[in-house]
Amino acid sequence: MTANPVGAPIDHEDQAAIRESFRRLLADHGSEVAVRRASESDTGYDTGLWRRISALGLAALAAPVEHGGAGAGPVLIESLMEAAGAALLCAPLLSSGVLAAGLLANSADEAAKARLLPPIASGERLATVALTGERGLWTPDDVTVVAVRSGDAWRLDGVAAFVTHGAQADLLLVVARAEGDLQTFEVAADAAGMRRESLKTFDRTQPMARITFEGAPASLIAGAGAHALERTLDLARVALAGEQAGGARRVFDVTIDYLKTRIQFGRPIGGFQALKHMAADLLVEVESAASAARGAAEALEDGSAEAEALVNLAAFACADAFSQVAAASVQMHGGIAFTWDHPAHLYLRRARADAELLGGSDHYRERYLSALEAAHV
Amino acid sequence: MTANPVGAPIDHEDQAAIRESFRRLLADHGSEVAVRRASESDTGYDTGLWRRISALGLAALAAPVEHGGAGAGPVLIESLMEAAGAALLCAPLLSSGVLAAGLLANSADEAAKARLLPPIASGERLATVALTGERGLWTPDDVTVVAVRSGDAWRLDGVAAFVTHGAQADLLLVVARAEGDLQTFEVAADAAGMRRESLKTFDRTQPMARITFEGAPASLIAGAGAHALERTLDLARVALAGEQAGGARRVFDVTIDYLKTRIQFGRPIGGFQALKHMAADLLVEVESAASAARGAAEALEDGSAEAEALVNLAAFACADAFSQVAAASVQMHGGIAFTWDHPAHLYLRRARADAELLGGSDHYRERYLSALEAAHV
Amino acid sequence: MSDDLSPTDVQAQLDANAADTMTRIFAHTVAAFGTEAVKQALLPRLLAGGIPFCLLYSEPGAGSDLASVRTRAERAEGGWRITGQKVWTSGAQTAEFGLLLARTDWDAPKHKGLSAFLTPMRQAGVDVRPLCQITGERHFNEVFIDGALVPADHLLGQVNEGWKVLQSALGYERVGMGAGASERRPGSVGDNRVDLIALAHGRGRLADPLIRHQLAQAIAWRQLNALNMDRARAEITASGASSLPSLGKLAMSRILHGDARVMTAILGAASLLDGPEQPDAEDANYRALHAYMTSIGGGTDQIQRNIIAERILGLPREHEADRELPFRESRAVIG
Amino acid sequence: MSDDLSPTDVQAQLDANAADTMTRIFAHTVAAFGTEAVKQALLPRLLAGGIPFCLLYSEPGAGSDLASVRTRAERAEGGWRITGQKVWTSGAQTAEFGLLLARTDWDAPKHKGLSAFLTPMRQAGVDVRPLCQITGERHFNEVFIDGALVPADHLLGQVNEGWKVLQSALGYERVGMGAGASERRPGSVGDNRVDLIALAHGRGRLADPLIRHQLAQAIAWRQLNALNMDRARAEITASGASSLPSLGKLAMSRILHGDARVMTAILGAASLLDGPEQPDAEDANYRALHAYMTSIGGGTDQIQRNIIAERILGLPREHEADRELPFRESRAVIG
Repeated sequence: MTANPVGAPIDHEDQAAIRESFRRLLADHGSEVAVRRASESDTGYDTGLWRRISALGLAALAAPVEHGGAGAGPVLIESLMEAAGAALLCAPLLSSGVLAAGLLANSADEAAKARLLPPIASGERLATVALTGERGLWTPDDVTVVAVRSGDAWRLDGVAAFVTHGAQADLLLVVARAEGDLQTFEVAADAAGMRRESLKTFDRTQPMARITFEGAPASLIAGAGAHALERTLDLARVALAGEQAGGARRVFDVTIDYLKTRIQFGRPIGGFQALKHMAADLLVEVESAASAARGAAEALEDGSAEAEALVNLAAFACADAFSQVAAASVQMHGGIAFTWDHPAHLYLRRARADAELLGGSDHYRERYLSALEAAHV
Repeated sequence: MTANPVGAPIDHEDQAAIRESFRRLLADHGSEVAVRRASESDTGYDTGLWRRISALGLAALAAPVEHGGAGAGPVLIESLMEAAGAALLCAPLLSSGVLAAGLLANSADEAAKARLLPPIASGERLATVALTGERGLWTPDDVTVVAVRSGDAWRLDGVAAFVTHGAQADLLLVVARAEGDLQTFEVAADAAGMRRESLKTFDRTQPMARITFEGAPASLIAGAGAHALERTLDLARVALAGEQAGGARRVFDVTIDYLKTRIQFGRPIGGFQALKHMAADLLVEVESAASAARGAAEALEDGSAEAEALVNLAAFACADAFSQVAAASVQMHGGIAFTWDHPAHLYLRRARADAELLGGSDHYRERYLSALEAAHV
Repeated sequence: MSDDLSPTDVQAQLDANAADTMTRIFAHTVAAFGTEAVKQALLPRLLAGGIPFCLLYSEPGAGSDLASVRTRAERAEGGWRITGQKVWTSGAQTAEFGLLLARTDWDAPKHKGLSAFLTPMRQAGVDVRPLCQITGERHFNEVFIDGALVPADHLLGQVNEGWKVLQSALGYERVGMGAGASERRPGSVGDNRVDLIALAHGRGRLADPLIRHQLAQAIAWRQLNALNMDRARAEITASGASSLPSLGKLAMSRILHGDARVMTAILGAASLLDGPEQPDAEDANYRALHAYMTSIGGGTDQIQRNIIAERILGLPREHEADRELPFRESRAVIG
Repeated sequence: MSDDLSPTDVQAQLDANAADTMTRIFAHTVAAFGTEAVKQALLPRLLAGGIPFCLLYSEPGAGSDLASVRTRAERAEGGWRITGQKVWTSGAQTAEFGLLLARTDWDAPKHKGLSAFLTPMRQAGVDVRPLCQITGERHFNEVFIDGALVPADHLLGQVNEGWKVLQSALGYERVGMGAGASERRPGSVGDNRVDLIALAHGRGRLADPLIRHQLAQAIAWRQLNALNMDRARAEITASGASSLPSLGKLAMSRILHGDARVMTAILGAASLLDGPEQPDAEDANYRALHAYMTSIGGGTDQIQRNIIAERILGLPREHEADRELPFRESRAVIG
């Protein structure tokens, strides 16, 4: 199997060019000031930056080029998400670009792809996937929305929680139990019988909603069942791992710079062994996170037998690394990082949020061990 | 309830005098050289030192004075065991003095006490308790020896494992399932149908045996069932916690001394922040272990409602502290502690052994939480 | 009368009045270092907790290295004129006095040119600006001081011996933090101790073995610190001294970060949320941030470890390149 | 011919011969620093792994602070006479040569008065005494050297530039340890990787959630290090350099101590036992002790963290009071 549903891979030089454009875009338009402004805005994300990302052709990251997508495979997605994590990107790249575009790309519904992907790719429509229930486990077990068919039409009932950009989305792809199986349904933003409640989130750069369905009309996306969902989630896991690896590295770099310039006791505090040793240990985490995220992306792209173990490994290793590095960063900065105006807490908030998004570390450690056991037998 | 079955408590000044005599005895006769010699001897313990301890009146530590015991309650036992742990005492104080003497003292069998305790107290007979099965859990569930009655006589079948000083003991108190309940049986060292296998132990200061019973004749000790056993085990847990707290403090002190005298890079290595900070963190562990062991002993002596939680807390907190301090001690010493002739590994071995004796830390963490839950309801 | 008060007397009165940590710091400092006039005027009100105070130690350039403060005090008519900037000052808006550390001799080594002042806060020349913290609260302030006057008899201790006054005051502050000061968002109900078991039970996670393991360890850390503090009190009663209180702040830092970690593990994805409609999540998130108050404030964990290693264990002091230099030649001044 | 060999050529031949870490250290060192005569004489045999070697760096007074060695080398007829004591020398009994660090200038600062020598081991004046380790093994030795002769052309590098030779050799040693050298008791079967899952399964502990948690984390640490080393190789292929190998030894230390911890947790009380009749317990106990080989040997974890912080992250060097002093005035000599 290969997890890349987007057709022929992009060659290395083109990938490098895309990465470079994206990095430059974030450097020019994704500053900390912009992140803070966007996170406090009504939309909860940076609409201007999202337009620019769309103009760059990256809004439908995981969708095939023929439908206007970027045609990016796991490796390119992971590397772009490293840049996004470093900049604390405040835009629906994961929601619309990876989850929604990826789920459509992984479906068998050519008509839906042709109809829905181009406006996602152009940035005209923001899409997201509503999947997990109130327990927030992002597992098939935790899907609590039920789809009922009457004739050719479907109606949805139940609750989807923790829906990223759920209140902002123009298009919702809702995973529901339909006649015993998981299926994906398209629901319009203005559908009757749907109530979207914007949730206050601890990490203000990632808006979320709770969505209640009470007989909401929905259209089935053909061939977007459990298998397509799992493939899409694997892609999202690798994307999120990349975001975490990138965030960890950036907040680490910021910390090391501070250690070199902050003078106490007559010398840079980075000369104190306690901080030097913390820094050395954190570097192991930062590099391990990068290796894990990239290793998982490569395995997924190659369809390697190790992919399952590596994706789960990346999921918890990158979450733990980002959490640990962001937490240590505050401590190593001291008082200055306890102020709202210092960026350290923005990384800490993102790290805490990313560590729960798509499921927590303990969940993925268990999946990793299970994958190893399976390989073992 | 009070866990002290030894009669009137010893007053404070007498306790202090006993502690002082015991410390002096260990200082004079329990040197590292003596420990190494004893641990490599045929008996596996320091017979000369044990005679001196007996002469001091401390061999039957937990037994009443009227039967020749020391009449020590949990507080005195804990404090003596701190000294024993510090010196890596290589003698059956826990096996004979706490477990065996304590189980007899906690029984209702006045005849057995009068007959068995005096020779234990004089050091003439070394006694121990055979309790746990092959899983080594020291729980009622794990008792695998079965007692069968025929007329007035009992016979034992099954295996008791991890019996401390089991091959050296002159008298075995064997806990067995008798008609559904736990009971304690006296078995003579030369009983037919008993096979004692001396086990090679990682910590060479604590000999152990595996004992197989095949129809071995045994006498019932009256009123030494589950309740007496649990009271005795609580006393042993506090004793072991004291040993761990004492061992942790001694190996810590040895390490701090080394940090002050070892010169590298032109100064004592204790001036390097990495080692200073490790030392500060370890001091928290050392002091917490002492507080835990003493707090548990006091609660047990007072019959406080908190005793159960505190005994379980001490069991894992002291085990973890000793393990952590002993392990860090090797690292902080560097190469010199990697040699057989340096004492650090003796503490590391004792710490690893003590951490499993009577049950591991995870087991006691679970018991601690259960005790808190019970108090909570 | 006031000059007869020993530290033990002060302690007894503070205990009787159930004084908070801030009042304790001030009362002990004024009793030990105040002039007779100041003690007469303030001590009775102080012991009763009746004077709002603030601490003016830290500066943007003097955090862990408090001895490098650059706020200056110069002799002037009627006392001293103070100019400089302080940070991390709680209660500055309402304070009547601030315990201020300023440099009075720039040619002396850094620790030897500092003096401590009881600074009247309600005067022109003292400008208090709230500082927003990572929790979103504005508990602390920056204080900009431009020629504020301190009366001559409001000097604490001797001129150029302010470091001694500060050490004494910091000792009381750290002991307060080690006993576990306010951990919770102000206004929330209940005491300061998290009931972790109840949270796990309420969230249906109490049967999860990994949660149980973390719960037991987190509660154990708290109880072990409490047992250490019990021993400290017993030692002080028996012999007048104990090194154990010095461990409390470092231990409390682990406890508070640990509590937040367990709460987050219990909540799982629910910790993504925040705000008053999600009180458990808000509490867990608040604690995850607020724990840095203890691990950074009042001397970071790193500084605490230095103190423990040097003062309790007698390990060698950290090398400090500018310790003996005239302060005006140190990197704190010349960069 | 030999002088044409680049480090890459050396590497290629070593790879082709599947050389062990010790052979790699020596071959690279001789290739880079040996005299022409020594290279001609030894390099072909060396590259084929045919020369038993040992390392003579550490001394009782020079562990972490290797630059404070006090073994002396003095010019003598035919070369140099060496006198001093070395420790932690593995393979000293069988070694044909030892890579020895000795002081050649006592008036220069500590790092600048050292020279490196290829010392013939099979001569009078070299006395090898086995040293018993905490595992009970006698893998290492003390080496007492009393006037042993090193031929003039067996100097490695320039006189008084031995520190550079040592740094190069240590680099190869640490990379070897980072890739995970021998972890197991010699003679035990199987490869060096513990099969933790099989142990847990065999012991009936694989369903225990706490064991599963620790297992996953321990295996993850190992796999993450392997992924880092894969990236290192890719970076070296692409650009000729990578900082990642420097992280391997520190990571491996955590891995090895972690493996021992999980194995102990799996075994529970069974880890109280030892000896060949209890192979699982013996293995776990051996590893718990042997892990210090990696966390102490070849530079402690603390030294590794310094190196990473200074060389990779560019943080300031540790203050070293005697770095610039003439060595004979340092505390290593005067105490």
